[in-house]
Amino acid sequence: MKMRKLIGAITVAGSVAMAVSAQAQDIKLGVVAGMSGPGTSYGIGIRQGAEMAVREINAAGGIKGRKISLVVVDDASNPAQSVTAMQRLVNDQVDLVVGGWGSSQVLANMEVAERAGLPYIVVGATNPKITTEKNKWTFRVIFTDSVQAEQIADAAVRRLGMKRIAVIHDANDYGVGNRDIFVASLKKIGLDPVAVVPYQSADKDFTAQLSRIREANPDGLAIFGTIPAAPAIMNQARDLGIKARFIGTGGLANENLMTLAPKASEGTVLTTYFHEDVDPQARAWADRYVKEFSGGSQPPRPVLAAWEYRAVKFIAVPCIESSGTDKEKLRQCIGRWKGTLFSVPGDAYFDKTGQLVQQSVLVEVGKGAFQAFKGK
Amino acid sequence: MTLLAASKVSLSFAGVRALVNIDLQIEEGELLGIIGPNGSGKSTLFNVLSGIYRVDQGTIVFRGERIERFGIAQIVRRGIARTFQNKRLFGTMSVLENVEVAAMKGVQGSALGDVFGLNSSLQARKKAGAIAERCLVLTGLADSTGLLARDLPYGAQNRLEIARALALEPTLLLLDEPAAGLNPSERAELQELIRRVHAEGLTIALVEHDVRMVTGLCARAIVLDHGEKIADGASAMVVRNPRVQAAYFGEVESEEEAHAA
Amino acid sequence: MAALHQRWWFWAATLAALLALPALAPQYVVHIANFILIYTLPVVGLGFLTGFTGRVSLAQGALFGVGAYTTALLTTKLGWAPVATLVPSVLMTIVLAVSLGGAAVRLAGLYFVMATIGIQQIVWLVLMNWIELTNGPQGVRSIPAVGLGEYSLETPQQFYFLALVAAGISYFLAKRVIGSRLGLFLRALSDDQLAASSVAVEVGRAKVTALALSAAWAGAGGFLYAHYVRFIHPDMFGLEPSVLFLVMSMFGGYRSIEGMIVATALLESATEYLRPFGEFRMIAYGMILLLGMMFFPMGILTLVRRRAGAPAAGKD
Amino acid sequence: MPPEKALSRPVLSTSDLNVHYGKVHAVQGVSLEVRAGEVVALLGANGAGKSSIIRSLVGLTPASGGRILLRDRRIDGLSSEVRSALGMAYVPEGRRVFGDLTVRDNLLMGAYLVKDRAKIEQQLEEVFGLFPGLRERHRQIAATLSGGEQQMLAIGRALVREPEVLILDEPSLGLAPVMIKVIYETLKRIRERGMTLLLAEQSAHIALKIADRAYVLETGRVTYESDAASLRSDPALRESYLGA
Amino acid sequence: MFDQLFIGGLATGCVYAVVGLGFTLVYRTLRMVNFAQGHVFMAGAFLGLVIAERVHLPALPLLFVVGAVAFALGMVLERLVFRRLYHNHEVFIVGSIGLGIVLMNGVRVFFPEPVPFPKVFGSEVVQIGAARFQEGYLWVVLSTLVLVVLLHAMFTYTRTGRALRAVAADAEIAATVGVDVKRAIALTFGLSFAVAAIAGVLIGPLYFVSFDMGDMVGLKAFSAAVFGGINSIPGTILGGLVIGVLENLAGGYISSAYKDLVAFVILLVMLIWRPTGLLGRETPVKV
Repeated sequence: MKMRKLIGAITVAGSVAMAVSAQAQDIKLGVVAGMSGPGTSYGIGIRQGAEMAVREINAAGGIKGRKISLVVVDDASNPAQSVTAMQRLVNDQVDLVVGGWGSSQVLANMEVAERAGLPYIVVGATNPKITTEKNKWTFRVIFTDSVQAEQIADAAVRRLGMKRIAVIHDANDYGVGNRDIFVASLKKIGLDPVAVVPYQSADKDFTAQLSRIREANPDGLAIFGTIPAAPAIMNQARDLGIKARFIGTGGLANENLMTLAPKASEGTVLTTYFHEDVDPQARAWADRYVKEFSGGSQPPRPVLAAWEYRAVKFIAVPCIESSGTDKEKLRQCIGRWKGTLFSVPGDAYFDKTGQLVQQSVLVEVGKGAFQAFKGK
Repeated sequence: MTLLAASKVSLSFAGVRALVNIDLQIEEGELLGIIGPNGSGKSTLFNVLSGIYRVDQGTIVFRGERIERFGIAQIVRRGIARTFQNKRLFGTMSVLENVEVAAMKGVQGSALGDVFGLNSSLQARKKAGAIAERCLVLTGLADSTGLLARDLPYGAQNRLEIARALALEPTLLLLDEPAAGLNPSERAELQELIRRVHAEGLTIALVEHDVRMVTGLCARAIVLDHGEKIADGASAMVVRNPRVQAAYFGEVESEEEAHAA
Repeated sequence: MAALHQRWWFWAATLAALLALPALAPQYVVHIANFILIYTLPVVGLGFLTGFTGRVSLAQGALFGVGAYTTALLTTKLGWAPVATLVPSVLMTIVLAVSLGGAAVRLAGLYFVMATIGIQQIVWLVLMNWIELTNGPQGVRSIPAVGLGEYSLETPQQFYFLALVAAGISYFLAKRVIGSRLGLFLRALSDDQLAASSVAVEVGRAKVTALALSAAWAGAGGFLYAHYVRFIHPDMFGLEPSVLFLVMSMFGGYRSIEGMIVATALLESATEYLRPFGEFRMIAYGMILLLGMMFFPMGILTLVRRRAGAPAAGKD
Repeated sequence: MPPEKALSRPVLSTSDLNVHYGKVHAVQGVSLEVRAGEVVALLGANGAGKSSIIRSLVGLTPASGGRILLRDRRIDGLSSEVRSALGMAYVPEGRRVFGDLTVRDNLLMGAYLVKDRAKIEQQLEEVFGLFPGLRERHRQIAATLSGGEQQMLAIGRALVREPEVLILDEPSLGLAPVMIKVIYETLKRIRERGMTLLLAEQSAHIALKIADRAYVLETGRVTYESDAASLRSDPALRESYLGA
Repeated sequence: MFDQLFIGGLATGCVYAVVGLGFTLVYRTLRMVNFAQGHVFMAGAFLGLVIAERVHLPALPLLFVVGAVAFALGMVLERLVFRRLYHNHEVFIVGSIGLGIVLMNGVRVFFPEPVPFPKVFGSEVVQIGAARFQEGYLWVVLSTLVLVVLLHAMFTYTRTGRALRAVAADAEIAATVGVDVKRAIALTFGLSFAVAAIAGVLIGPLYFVSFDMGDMVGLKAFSAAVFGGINSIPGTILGGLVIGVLENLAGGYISSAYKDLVAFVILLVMLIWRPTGLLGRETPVKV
């Protein structure tokens, strides 16, 4: 099976250039994300979300008779490569880009999109600096670190009643960004964290950091990081006898958390981008998605694909339908967009900076799955 | 006038005594032969004089200056050049470049000046080129300047080593077994070359296994055996010295015969 | 190849093709060309070490990063004009390289490689963790474009000419260095260190100079890179680019600057071609390195040379 | 072994042997033979080609032409370890003992191809008999031995497995006179046991003390060949070495 | 806190030491550095995972089987790949880096995400003094000890072990006493693969196994080997333990931000101060 994939990949490589010229009538949707490198699993989720949306639209006759063709470019989850990847999309004259995973990569490649005047909807990067008024071509549908970290800080104190909160965070932009907002939000509420320690993404052994945290004797431990470090931290914290409840933000919103830390992750409360129990629409989509993509190289994870799917299907496509492919008109249309999305409670809209304003979802890990948070 | 004077020079490696209390004078303008059986310390002595090894004890005075603690490059700059027994040429460089590297020693100007083409540097390089050219002519290599050193025939590699040493414009030239591996005709050529160089007024010390060559070229010779100097004097006389004969031919033969019987 | 070098029309045609490129090629190709041109700097710089002192460095990516960060921080935090930061960037890179590696470069070859791995990791970790200075993992963004008077080089096409001029200057300067007495000294000591010192070459100093030169070229490359990409991040300067630069400088056949440049172009284009392969892309890249070294240890260009009948230049 | 019969049969021989190092033609058409029980010396100055011949005999440097026979078997295409298995033992120039190994381990390495443990122990005893100094130091790391002791060890290592022919490259090089004497005394005793020896030496007088025959080499060619007794008393040899 | 940091560091240090042994074994035989070593460690962990999931082997047989398979793999790769890279050390470095990339990304095709390792060494938490840790840590330390003793015995008392040491000391001369040097080199690679793979299986149950787990460990183990003396087996073990403990202490008491710096600063300082490492013996600086 792997072999067939390889041959497929070679054929794709050879035919990309031709496909571009042969189907000039199509609307071209660019996707940039890491199909290799550390962010691969997220990149594949994003690609699947896009594929699913495009397939559905094309099956329903396309947009005013024009089909959508998908141009997926791999940025190897690497900021240097991601500049080239975006340049490639510009060169292929895509009409807009929906994608991007990893703040470092998006911060690097959005400069290319801005210079080229290409509408870019970011789905997988949370650094606040991505959406500013200066960056008029860049939009973002995912919450920023600030929204999530603020929300979880609030929930930790007001809803979970934590008094001694420790923080452990990845030393990358995601972790540092979350930490800054989280600590600031706690201060606003009148609480100081009892310990703040960083780690490196590639770390495997966290006993040094966790020993310091154990000395601080916290009742809540905020983990700002991603898989696999976060579940490793949870396991090791429990081994060390740390009893604190874990809290976190979107970095933990990955089903692999429960696979890797089946016991330790129980009771963790976090903010997330998507949860199937929020509304029936979300549940239906998730079931469809899982059905369609099971059997691939990784188990389907709705949470990774949801934003890409929603951004393409509910934001990008309606705008192209109403404004066509003129880039300036398209940009304005996206900026004006307002509507509802599954799994997002209430209305959502873009603010002046291009950031989608929305309510997030709080979930709790229970019985090996994400459950809608039912606390106070 | 004494150009170089070594006194009481000793050196040992891991307990093995390579040089034992060597006293040595090299007079200005002379061609000194240094002979001795294999492993007697001839090359070690050269390695000490050229700064590759540091002495354990003793002093070396060259033109009134103590040099026994100097590094290799420092000693070359003072005017002692050498060749190596097992040719150490710059194999991937051309014959001309091999000699030019050495000729650079005598010229002024900085490397950066070269890069930016400063006038003083260009002059300096021209001068170095001229020195190199002259040394190549002297050693009969003028026709092969463009060849890579490693592509030269063995005998010519030998002469190239000498040309390179000459381009340093030394006061004292140390030749370490230059005739090793040469056939008789090449050997004769080499002898002629050494004579010519010496005739230009250069002081030379020659380490050689071939005693005939030393007696033919050098007025004076010293003999080393097991790190000690066992004879010093007119070369024709030195080789008749019983200790030298013993060093080369073994001691009292009859005793050995008795053993064998 | 050797014959081609000596024909004026070869050079004229090459120059014409290079000048016409941005007008004829799509922007994406120009963009790749820009990266190639920028990368030739650290690669040629590394060539001073690998080809001419026999010392292999795996820290060139870090030095490239030092150049990039110096200009990025000076322009974004202190508001300097980009042009004014070229010299400080190069100097900073040299100072750092010599202070960290100056003692190590005197070591025998393999031990120097080991030291450069340490240097590479240390620089990367500092870029990542000294957040007050470098912004750490957030990277430095909004680096201004290089301006020439009123005109600022924003698009790939505009930047192309700057990169071309820079690569050209780097090429000719490198040729001059190699032809200079320093080049002569370096080649001599890479052939035989003892013989070099016995013809009055100050071996230690020559090696440190080679290190400083390779750092200078890396720093200048980093300067260009920062103002082209305009967002830099520590991960751009990890072990990965160091390996890439090393391979580019080795695939060219050790001592040929033209070879290094061609290898840079080939390898960078190959990485681009491999992009659609997704998860198989890195496997293919690894195979290129492995097979390249297994079958063309003296550089891929030796194959071309062998075909052309000219003797393969190498150091064996 | 009856000496008459042994002498008639060459153990080791070369014909038209050539060795090149790149462009350097180090050995030029050398033919020589070593008969059973005989001690043959290769004499010549530095660079005359002695070591090159020895190295190509033991398989460390490939011959570029000619053939090498061990008994009646052609061995010039074989690797060192196979030649060793066929009965060749080598004492390299500059000794080259395994520095990190103990004296005993060095000797055991010499007996690497011997499988019979009792036999190995017996051989070790014999070597220790020849070199009592080694027995005292058998647990010592070889690198810490003196030059002379290392030479004994190198010879011992070559002897442990009773080779058909023992090949020594400059065994006196770099040793103190006393030590050279000891080494040669031992070689003499080894010869008396009927061992076949080929020995390269620059110091002709030392080698000729025990040699039966000698080849004199110059620039890669054999220029003189004779039995040792006449070489010892031949003024031509003196002439060619001392010019006296 | 000290106990916790010390014991945690010791376990990590054991892993550095064992992976570092792989560097040392190859280095002292060939004077080459195999930069695929860290990825062999990773591949070993996955090998253990695949075997443990298919056949429920107890811990010791599992370690043995993985070691044996890795040993064979090392021999085969030596014959097919490494043998062509002995040209010079630059070629070997780049080639082995290439091989490492292939190994890492090859594994990723099958395991794109981190996977939990079956708890073959038990998952009880043990308390010693103020320190608490999984049983697995004890396994790491004990297995390292056993492995080192076994290797030592092999090199000291067996014919093959002696031959390997002889080849490391002087390959040419070893050939003239009858050692098949090519085979000895292949064996060396086999051993270096086996020890790294065993380390992978030991560490697997403590953390997760992921395709990139060998990257940093490889570099740290390399630093450890250089620090202790890259041609000395005891040196490498010592180097691994020292670096493992020091970096954990630095992470705990100073700042975890610069925890990783410890190994590399030690590496650099050691190379400049004493390139042969703490217990190494060869002089690398030529005239």
